Amino acid sequence: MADASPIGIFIAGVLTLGIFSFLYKDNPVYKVCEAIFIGVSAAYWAVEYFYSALYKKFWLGVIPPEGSGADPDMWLWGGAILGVLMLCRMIPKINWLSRWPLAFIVGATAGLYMMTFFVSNAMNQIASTMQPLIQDTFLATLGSFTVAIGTVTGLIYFFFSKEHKGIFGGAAKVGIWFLMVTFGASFGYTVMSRMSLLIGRLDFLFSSWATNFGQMF
Amino acid sequence: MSRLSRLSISRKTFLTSLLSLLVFAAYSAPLLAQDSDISVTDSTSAELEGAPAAPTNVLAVDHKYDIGEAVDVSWDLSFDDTAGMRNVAGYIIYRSVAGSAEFDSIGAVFSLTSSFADIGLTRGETYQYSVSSYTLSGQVSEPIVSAEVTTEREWFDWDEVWVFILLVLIGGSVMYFIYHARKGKQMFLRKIAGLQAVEEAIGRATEMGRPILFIPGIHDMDDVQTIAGMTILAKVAKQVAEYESRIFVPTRASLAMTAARETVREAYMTAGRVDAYRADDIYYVTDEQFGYVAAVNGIMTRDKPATCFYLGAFFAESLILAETGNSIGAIQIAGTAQPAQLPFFVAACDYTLIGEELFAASAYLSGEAKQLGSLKGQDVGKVIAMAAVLIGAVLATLGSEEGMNIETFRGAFHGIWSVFGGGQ
Amino acid sequence: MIQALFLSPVFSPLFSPLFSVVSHGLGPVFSWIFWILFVAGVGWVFWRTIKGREVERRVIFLMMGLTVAGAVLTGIVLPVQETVVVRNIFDTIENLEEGDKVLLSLDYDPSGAPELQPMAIAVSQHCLEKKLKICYMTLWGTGGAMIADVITAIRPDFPELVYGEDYCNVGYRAGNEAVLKVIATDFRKTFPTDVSGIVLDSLPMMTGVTACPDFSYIVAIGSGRPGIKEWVEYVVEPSGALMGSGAAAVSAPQLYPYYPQQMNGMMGGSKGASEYEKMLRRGYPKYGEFRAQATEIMGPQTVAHVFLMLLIIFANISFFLAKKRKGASA
Amino acid sequence: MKRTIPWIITIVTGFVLVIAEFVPPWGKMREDVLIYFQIISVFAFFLGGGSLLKINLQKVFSKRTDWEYALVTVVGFFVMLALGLFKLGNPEMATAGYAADLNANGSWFKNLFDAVKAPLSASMYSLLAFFIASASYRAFRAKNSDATVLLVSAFIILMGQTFVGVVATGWMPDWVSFFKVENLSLWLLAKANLAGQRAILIGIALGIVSMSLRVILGIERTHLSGGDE
Repeated sequence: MADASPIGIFIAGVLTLGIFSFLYKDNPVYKVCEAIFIGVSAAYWAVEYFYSALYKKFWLGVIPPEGSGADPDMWLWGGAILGVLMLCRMIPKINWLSRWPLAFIVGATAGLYMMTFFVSNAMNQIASTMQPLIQDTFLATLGSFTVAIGTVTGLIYFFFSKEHKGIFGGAAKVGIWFLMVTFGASFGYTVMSRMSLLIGRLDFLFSSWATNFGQMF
Repeated sequence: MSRLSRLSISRKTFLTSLLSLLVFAAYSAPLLAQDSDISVTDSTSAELEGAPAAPTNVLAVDHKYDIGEAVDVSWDLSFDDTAGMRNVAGYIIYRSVAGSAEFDSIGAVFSLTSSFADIGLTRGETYQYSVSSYTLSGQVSEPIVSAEVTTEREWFDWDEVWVFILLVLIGGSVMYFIYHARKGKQMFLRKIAGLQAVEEAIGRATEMGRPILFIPGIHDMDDVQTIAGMTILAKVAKQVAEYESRIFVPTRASLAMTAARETVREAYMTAGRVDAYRADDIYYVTDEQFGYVAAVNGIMTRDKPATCFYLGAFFAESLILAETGNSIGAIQIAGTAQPAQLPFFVAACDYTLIGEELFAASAYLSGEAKQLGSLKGQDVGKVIAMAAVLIGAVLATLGSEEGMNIETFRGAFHGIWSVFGGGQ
Repeated sequence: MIQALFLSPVFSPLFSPLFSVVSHGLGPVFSWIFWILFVAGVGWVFWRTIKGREVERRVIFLMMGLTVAGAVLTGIVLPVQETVVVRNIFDTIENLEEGDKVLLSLDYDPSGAPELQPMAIAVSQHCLEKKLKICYMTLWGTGGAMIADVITAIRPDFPELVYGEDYCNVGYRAGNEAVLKVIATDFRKTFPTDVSGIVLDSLPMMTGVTACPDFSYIVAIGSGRPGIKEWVEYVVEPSGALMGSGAAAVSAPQLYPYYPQQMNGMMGGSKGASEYEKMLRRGYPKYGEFRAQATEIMGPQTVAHVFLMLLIIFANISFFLAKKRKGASA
Repeated sequence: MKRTIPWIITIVTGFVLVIAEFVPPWGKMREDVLIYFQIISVFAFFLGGGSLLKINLQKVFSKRTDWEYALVTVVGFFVMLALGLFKLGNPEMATAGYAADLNANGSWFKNLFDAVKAPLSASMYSLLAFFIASASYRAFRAKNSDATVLLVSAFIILMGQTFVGVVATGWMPDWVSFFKVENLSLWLLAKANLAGQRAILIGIALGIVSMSLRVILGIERTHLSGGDE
């Protein structure tokens, strides 16, 4: 945003302060910011989707520009037909037709996700756990045992059809501790990320915005 | 930046690219000029003074497990393409359709590269390839010709056979338990606190005369977590309808809004209160992640829902939502399969469904024998996974002494395979 | 940056007594005021705690804001520890040869920028110092602006760069992971042209690039989905390309499982970025401290972390005091 | 009929896409479906955007509480929509026409993005810094064993993230160097955290397989039946 106009910077700063004011309590300034945000961003994405999906993907796909050498992709019409069916919702008589694209998407998502997650989450994660337990150093050995035990006990915690009692219950307890370590670690590691954002904002307010403010008046 | 300076930059970009185009054309002209007249029998190029040594051992094989549109060409590097020599700038790959002696150049790669994937071929056609090395000054070696290769289409990807077997095992056990779940026969299920609290939370909102807020995540219907959220929404909305309470469902995606309306309407109908259904309580806000969050924060502070559900895919907003919800004293039940966000929900919400529990929730809430049966199938999957982890680790430990390198799942399974006497 | 604040016509008279010290790093007067405020605030929270009263969240918000704002304004710089995970990326780039190509994917938006932009800039600078060729791309609609900002930031140091020869920008294509699936084997199918419509074949540096593995190194910098995880799944795993990554701190723990097999290094959050900057500075002394964006924010980071740790300690003290009181009364 | 056809569509699409993973000639379908989805969601925006406008305009015309803000939303929406659709002020329009880069520097769309959407987004995001503080204060208390483990793990990582941890445990002799914060936090992230992540990821995959099967088999179809027959 190095080359943003002074007015742009001024507005950006005011909006930033408006959002921060929510921390104290809900107030008219925040409400205005929220309203602008909703309107502008909804339209932003509408335009972005319009050009990237409808124009670039669909239109240029079925009617390739001359000289690009690409063949028209007739399959894309399928998407457009489903899209039009979606609009049938607005016509009460045939609004049940809009369930077809919905059914398509739900089925497709279920099928796609099932495979993607099965391969990337289950298979790959199991595979990466298959490391030699005995390593060169004591610490490395401890580490690989930790990973194997943590993975197995964690899975035991997720068991639905067996009561967490006795040895099984003990293992499940160890499992939930592993999950808690994971959560704690993620939380702690994330703090830095969140602080950076605030630091970024404050830096903007103190430098670009304040300078700009000074120049405007 | 003003419009004027922007224009001057684009002109500069244009000129630069034009210039570089010319340079490129001039540089590659000697190479391209030879394309048309290079044929197998033409060995004059080898006699060119200073022509580099040709690559050796040119192989062309049909690309495995594809639709018959690709051939993998590989070769051993030219002698002149080794450390110290390095006057080979790269390789040119030529192709001829079977029977024809006309080899057309189809691509070039840099030095020290010994393979090329030719894609976009015709299935069932026979091709022949040849490879030459070339130098920066434009000398091209004699082309070395490969054997003929015919592209084939395979109908099963044998690289994926282990995925297939495991999927059949786990999917099969889920289906087995779905269809063998007998009605009336009570299956044991451990308690999930978050789900037991659902009814109470809805009841509380009704007593307080305040609405319920349901966020089905911030992804669209192309995320299975959103679908999981919708299946839970169905159960929640039904109870809301029975209790004559009110539910708000703001969504970040238009499709999700449509699906949520269908879901809630159906739930109200099942509860026999279709007249109480208000489509406008389920609405699209904006596709912008934080715009959506700003709006939901506003809804929370103004409408003060007594119960908030966050079930679906969540990202950074998880904590903003949960902390704002906490500040208005709402009971909060969250669930997501985004590992990065679970810590925040665990910290800030009353109940959190962790990963798998989110997908099990609608089965739990429905109480139907078939749905619950699928959970038992999942447990079988867990047993398989645990066994694979343990056996795999043990095998890897035993194998590591012989220098067996187990890096991928397939590798591991081939390891098991070899232990049992197969393969190797 | 901070200098600018005090140079502005309105503020300079106000702050002129402070200006001279603040603008030269750690201004004694200003930072003393800040530290006194910080310690007083923490002390007050502590006092409330042992008195057995919960601290209201708005007080915590205010303290947090003051802490970070104070640390930003005083510009404290604190030491950074280097780690192997970041070192690996630096060494990989250091060991590439002149003319090798690097693909830099910036998959984030302005909200991820404070953490990730410094990484993109530092890696770009390093590549250009090594005379490597950079191709920028993004999977995020909002990433185009990020690329533009990075290029704007590095251009002044490398006035001799020629677009298309030394670097290029192929921009954004919609399709999320579908884009990755395709470019893993066929780069041009998705990116037939660069961002402004110039055919890729006419960019000299892109000759010979047909698929992702044709780049000697890929650095994916991202903050969400699609991002590093998708790069690993759809590009590295099928094609075996060599990749390093830069992740927002929030997603870094989830990505550790991919290190070191699928990606040979990772910069996690501002800390990772500041480590990279430190290595870059050591290797190329011309990058003085004033350019180190991530290092600059590590000071405020540390103060904020300390504050957070104090909060957690106070919370537990008050919890145990309450429990004890309850036990005594029961 | 009204119920059966959607159900068949779900079954067929679901199964075909599962099988497509193993059948190379069907592989392209998996990519096509993603494009289909994008096209459908553009059409769906007419419904979503329509609902947004309808609700806000109703508020404005009936002068309900906060109608002024609803008006702001509507105006903002149309302004941004017009700037974007017609690519107003876009310097590339002259040469490229409507194929111009939407976010070209200098276009009014990009300007509004920079001045309004980007800062709002970043500010909203940065609120997290405050909320993370209030959440830590409230949630990280050693109420029971689970909470204690959570608290300790978070605390160690927090220390490891800054030089504070290094200073705090720098006195330790080498034979207990494992317990130095920088080593401990790296171990937590690389081992214990990894184990927990894996258990969660494997569980999620199983949950998704099971739920997808329920959806594809039509046992779970509350989400698309709502109809009047």
